[in-house]
Amino acid sequence: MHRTARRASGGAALLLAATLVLTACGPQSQGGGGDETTGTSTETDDGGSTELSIVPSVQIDIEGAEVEATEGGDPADPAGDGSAECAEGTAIAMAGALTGPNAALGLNILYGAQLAVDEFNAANPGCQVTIKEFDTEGDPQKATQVAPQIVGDASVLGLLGPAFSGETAATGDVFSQAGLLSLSASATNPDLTKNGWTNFFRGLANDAVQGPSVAKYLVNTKSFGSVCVVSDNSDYGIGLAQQITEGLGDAANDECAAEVKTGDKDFSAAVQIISGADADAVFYAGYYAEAAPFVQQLRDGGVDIPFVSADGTNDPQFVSQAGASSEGAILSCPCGPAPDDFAAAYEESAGQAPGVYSVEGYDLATIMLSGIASGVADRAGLIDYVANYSGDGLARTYEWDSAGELAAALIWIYEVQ
Amino acid sequence: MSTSTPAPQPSSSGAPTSMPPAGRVATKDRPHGGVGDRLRLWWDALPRPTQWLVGVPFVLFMALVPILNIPVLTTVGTNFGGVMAQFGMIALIAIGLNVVVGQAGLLDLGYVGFYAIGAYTVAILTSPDSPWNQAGEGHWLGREWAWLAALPVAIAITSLSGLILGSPTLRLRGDYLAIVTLGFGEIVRLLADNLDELTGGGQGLRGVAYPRLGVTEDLPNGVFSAGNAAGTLNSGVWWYWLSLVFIVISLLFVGNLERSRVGRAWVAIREDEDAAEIMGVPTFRFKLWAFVIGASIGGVAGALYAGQVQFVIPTNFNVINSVLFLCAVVLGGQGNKLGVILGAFIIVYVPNFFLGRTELFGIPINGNEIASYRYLFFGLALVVLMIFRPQGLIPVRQKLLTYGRELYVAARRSAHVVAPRGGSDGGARPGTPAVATASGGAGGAAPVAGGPTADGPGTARSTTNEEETR
Amino acid sequence: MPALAEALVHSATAGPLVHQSLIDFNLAGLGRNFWGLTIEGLTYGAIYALVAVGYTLVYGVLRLINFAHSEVFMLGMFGQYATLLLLGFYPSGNAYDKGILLTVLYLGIAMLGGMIVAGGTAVGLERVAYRPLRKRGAPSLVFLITAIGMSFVLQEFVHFVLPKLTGGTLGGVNAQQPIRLVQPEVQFTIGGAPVTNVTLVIILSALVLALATDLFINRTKFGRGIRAVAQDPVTATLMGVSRERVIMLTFLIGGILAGAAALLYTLRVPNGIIYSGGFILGIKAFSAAVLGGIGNLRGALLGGLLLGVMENYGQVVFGTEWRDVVAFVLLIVVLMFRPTGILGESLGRARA
Amino acid sequence: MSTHDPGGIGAGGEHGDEHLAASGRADSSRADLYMPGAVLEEPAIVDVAEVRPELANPDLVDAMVAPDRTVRAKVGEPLLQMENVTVQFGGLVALDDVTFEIRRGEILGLIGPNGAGKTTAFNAMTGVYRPTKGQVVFDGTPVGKLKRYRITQRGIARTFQNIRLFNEMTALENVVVGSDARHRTSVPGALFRTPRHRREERDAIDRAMALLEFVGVGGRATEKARNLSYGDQRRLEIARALATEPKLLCLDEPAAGFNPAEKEALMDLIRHIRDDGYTVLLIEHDMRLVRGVTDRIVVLEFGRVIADGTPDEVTNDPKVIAAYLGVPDEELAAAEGGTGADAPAAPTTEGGSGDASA
Repeated sequence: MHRTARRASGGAALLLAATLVLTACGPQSQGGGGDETTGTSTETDDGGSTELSIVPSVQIDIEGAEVEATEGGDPADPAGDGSAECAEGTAIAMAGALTGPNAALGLNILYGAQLAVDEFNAANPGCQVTIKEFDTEGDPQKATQVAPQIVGDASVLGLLGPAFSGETAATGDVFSQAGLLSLSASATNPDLTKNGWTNFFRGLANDAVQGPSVAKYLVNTKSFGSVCVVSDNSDYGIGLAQQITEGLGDAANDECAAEVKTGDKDFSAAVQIISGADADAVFYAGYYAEAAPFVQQLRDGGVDIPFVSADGTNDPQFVSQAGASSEGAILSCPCGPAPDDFAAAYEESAGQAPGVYSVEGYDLATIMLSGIASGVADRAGLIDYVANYSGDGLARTYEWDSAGELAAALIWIYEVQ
Repeated sequence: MSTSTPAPQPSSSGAPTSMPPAGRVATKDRPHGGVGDRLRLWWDALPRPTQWLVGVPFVLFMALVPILNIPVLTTVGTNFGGVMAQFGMIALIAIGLNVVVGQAGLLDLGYVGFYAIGAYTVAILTSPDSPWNQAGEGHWLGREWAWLAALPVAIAITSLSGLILGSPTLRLRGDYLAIVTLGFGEIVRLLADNLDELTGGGQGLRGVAYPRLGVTEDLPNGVFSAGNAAGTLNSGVWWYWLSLVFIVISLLFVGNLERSRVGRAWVAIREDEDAAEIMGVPTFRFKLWAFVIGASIGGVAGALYAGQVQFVIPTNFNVINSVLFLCAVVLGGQGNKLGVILGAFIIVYVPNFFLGRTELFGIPINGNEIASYRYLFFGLALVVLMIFRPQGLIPVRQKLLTYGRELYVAARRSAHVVAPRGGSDGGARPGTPAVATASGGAGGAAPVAGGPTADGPGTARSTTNEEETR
Repeated sequence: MPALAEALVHSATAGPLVHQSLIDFNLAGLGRNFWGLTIEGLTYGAIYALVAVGYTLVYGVLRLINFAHSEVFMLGMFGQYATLLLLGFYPSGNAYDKGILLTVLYLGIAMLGGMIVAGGTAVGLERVAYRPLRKRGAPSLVFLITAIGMSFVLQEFVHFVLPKLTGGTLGGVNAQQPIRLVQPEVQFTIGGAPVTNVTLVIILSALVLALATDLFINRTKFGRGIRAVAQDPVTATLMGVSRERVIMLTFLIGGILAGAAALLYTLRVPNGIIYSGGFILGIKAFSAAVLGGIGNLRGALLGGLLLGVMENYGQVVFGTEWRDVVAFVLLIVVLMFRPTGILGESLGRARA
Repeated sequence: MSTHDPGGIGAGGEHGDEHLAASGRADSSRADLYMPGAVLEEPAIVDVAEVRPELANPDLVDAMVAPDRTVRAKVGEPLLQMENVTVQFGGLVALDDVTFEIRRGEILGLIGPNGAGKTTAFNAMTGVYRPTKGQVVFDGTPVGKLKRYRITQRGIARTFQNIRLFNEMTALENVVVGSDARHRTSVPGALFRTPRHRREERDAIDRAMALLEFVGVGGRATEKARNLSYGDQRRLEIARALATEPKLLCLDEPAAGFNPAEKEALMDLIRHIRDDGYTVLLIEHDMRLVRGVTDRIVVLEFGRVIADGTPDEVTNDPKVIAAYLGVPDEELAAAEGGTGADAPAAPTTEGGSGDASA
């Protein structure tokens, strides 16, 4: 944000009062430097600003027990060795909501994938892969219209997507019968892998994995005896909340369980309920857009118990929107921490900071690209390649079981500090 | 105070009674806008066999549009068959909503509720995720015919919901009805969202049944399955054809209603509800019928949706969609069945047209970018259209009589005779009391002073006729 | 409308497979938090009420549901946000602490900024979209569709065009990063329920604005003009009231109040500044206006407060996800028994 | 924009009748839904003689128009009785203990100065208002709490002081809506085009054409109502009312805005209607017209009946003369018929009547 003296006084002049120019200079002089996106500066008149950011703390397994973080993990580089050769016009497709109200998630994935493709193309003059965008608006009906186009485009070797569980369910048969790899970066509904589709893989733990791990961690390690589980009404939120509630067992406090709606900005009733209940922690199953105002309103409402949430909230936007209220929040994620240089490259390429599923988009595109680099030239080959793939990505180790779920899914716990 | 009926135009009631209201004169001065009407007059004047000769090939052509692969028309980024399938469903919705809004004049902002109820009825009955699933092996509805069996249930339930919504709310008028129906639409969506054990909540219901027809080795689930995605004859086309069947059936039914006591009652209610009731129209009953009929057509569309997409989720049934449906009706020309179908086509087709297009007539464009601005353009288009053509693209006056076609044809014939003769004498406007009353050939029956027969009124009509023939 | 309410409850509780837990009647929760919920509800109600006034005034004068009024409110939020940016405030999730006096001053300026933007939008809307229609004597559905069209245009403007114009500072897909001037702090308690400074500011400002509007409509020459036009445009015109000016004034007042409401809303919900952020609130405010009796100024205020409080109770009794359902069912039930709202419609009558 | 529209259903701006105020307002916004721009400049004249040659015979037209229904009251016996009818709006007494009767086969004139309660009486008969006290007995049974459309079906039809045609319908369709009051086809019948539906449709058109010829607008059958001349609109209203086959036809100032020649023609038409077997109630300000056409006159003033008798008796009644003192007929008619004088008067009475909206 550009805060120059000229603009400030210009704005004040716009608002007529000459005296105000003086007062307007006040805050301007105090507006010390602050990183706008990744951290947040706590500005107060008595000076002092603290930087908050999401910091990885521990890695846990399905029982919630802490696991020593295996250092090392050499994330795959999309650039490969630079000697890839492939047919001209080779393409991968990306399908998801690119416009409309749900566009943010789709774009995160697309930009991540785009970054991987750009790096690949730059390093491999002998193989220029294009990424074809298909917009589903997150609408299952639209997805059914888009799917035949993807299938019908012979240059497409593999599909990154669909993004949401709903559209995946609606179009799964299309891709399955066409034998087109469908590698989803964000569809978490556990049932999706039960359809017998051999072409479907997902690049993240489904809700059934993350939920119990975090629940056990909260009960066993953090010793929370009573947790309020609040979920939004998205596919993701509901699924996760169910898993968490089950995993928590007796520790899940029915009295203060609440459901909010995606897009809500006001959670006063949920705050009231939680402040009335005698709970040790709040678990929020949903996305950062709601989590940020929610945690803020919790703190404003005088609720100081720990705030726990999952990968949907594990986003720099959460911290920048919620500010100091986000301090101490515990965020789980099946994803590993995104290296700083990834974040920088991403911002360079996409013009915005990486968000939810950006890393998955990057990793999964990288896997497809490495397949192409290894000489795969048809759809069936790419499915085989992915099915047998095993390797580290930025976020985690990728290796799939026969159903298309990640074989090993460890969960990272982060904390806002 | 009883007399304080608001008129749309301030001027309309201030004028002395001896003159037609000013606002109306203004509209009368506009000779254009009759394209649709002229079309209808032309059509009505055709003999029956010719109507069949023109009508059947036209419907056939419409049916074949998605497989003819016409160069510019065919969408690029999305499957044209799929787009046409969606068009078919929205067209059904527009026909249903047109009954409520266009014909009976009841402003319904919650029509999407009926669409949702239709879709959810089928989904709840046939989705394996639903606790009340009746489809599939060993279940009551079986597998092959589950969708078809659920369809009448969906129609019945939506009709019932129309009755439930209508009976308490139709006593309200105008804008109150609008907000109550809007509330209803939202309540339906929120119920679908909140009653998660029945409706799957935000996770939706998957695996909804669809007609399993045309099963072959390549298509183990039949032509209607989403898996039938390859080639021109994909599932979208089949669903479009199925929608067309329902469109034709509803057009026949709605047309029958329109040209009957029911249609006349609706239009009378729309024009002046109090006067209608005093003329012996049971207004409440017919308003309720309009709601129920509109709702059931919405239910059919919902059932088609559920079958095609095989997945229902509450977010697809939000207020915006209600508003879009209403726009389809208004855009095409409310009250006119063919107009609203055109409106539906525009609503569905235009955004898809740009999607994925990189060039148009040789000019390079970024179709995706344009498509992402679609609501902006759409809003602008609506505003401009409302200012310059508020009656919609093809406004047509409804035909409200089953018989009597010969009268209209005769009138048209006489117009042709009269027009050239009266052309020069364009002074008098129709509608001034000074103009002699037309009395037909009946002579003595009408004790009216003045009024030469047949050709006399040429003076009154000449202006318009002249303009029309230009 | 007991039928539908019953149907609602039935469909929720009667089905053999649906557990009662779908809607649990948590009356104990209501009792426990009664005062807290009431105060929260009043806070929201006050904001609804201010926005509802815009709907009701326009409806009273033009018989038009100004569907785009929610976007006027939304732009008001951006207006006050931009004003704060211009004043040199910096978006972060944290609250500034400027001392009471300065904070009030800055809030006042921001509110002014919001009012200017929202008021300007409302008047512009009238000029660009509605006036041509009035000139042509269009029927009310045409107005409604135009309003819907303008609503799309304004939303998409903020969604796509504004970020391009401001270099990404304003608008776009994500909500604006909040600028917070006031950290909610408990000032005192009523019946065990805390009352924060934010709550106080919202309720007091709303009261003052509502009173001022009421006085303006009832006591001033302009107000008389508005009432005269609302009652009988023809006679009013004959009596020398400029109808066009009155209409513009009506939109202006509605816009100004929406701008004020926008600031109050962002005090309560700092993260709410987003292109789609006016829609739901607009529908609620419109419901509030109808609830109280659309066209009736005091009805809008009463309707707003009532809706705010009732939906807050409702979401505790039935569960938070039922909040909007409660609001709409309340609306329908009230209209069943009082078809023109609680206070009846009529801006024109002297009691406006 | 609540334009003041002179003479609504409650007509005349005589009394603040609140419950209609609300409904009337919302109602017109409904009517607005129709797009005015959708103008159909439909070709003009139907040559009736060509299309329906049988209608060239006036006697046949009369026969087709004549009502075909049983009336209990014999000719000369009371068809409608107002029995001590009182109508109050808040504190305002619009009708005070009004008693009179309409006999089958006559033309009754109901007159009185502006604000006397003529239209209120009219509305009480047609079910628009419920009497506060007393009752209206029609053809032997009290009208009671019947719905408005039921009253029409029972046999009272009316026209409106300010014309209220269905503007977007053709003249023919307007009349058929009237005849629909006697039809029984509903949605199922129309949906599947049952024989009854077809029969009713055919009959309706035949009768409607005859009616249009009867009132003299047959050639304009396919014209939209809004495009008819003012005089034709008035006639069309009468035809529409006659189409309901009423036992009693109530005309509310049918001559308002007419010139003398047109009034003359209208008088002929009213007589013709009576001669064809209808009973007519006529509200009119123009004393000359009333005197010329009616068999009997009831005079109202301040909600009370002040005279009741033959035209000659009534016009010589000192009370009646006092009521109309110094006001020549012509002026009175002009003041009442034109809207100019009416419009500002209404809001005043309205304000006085309080604002109880329910």
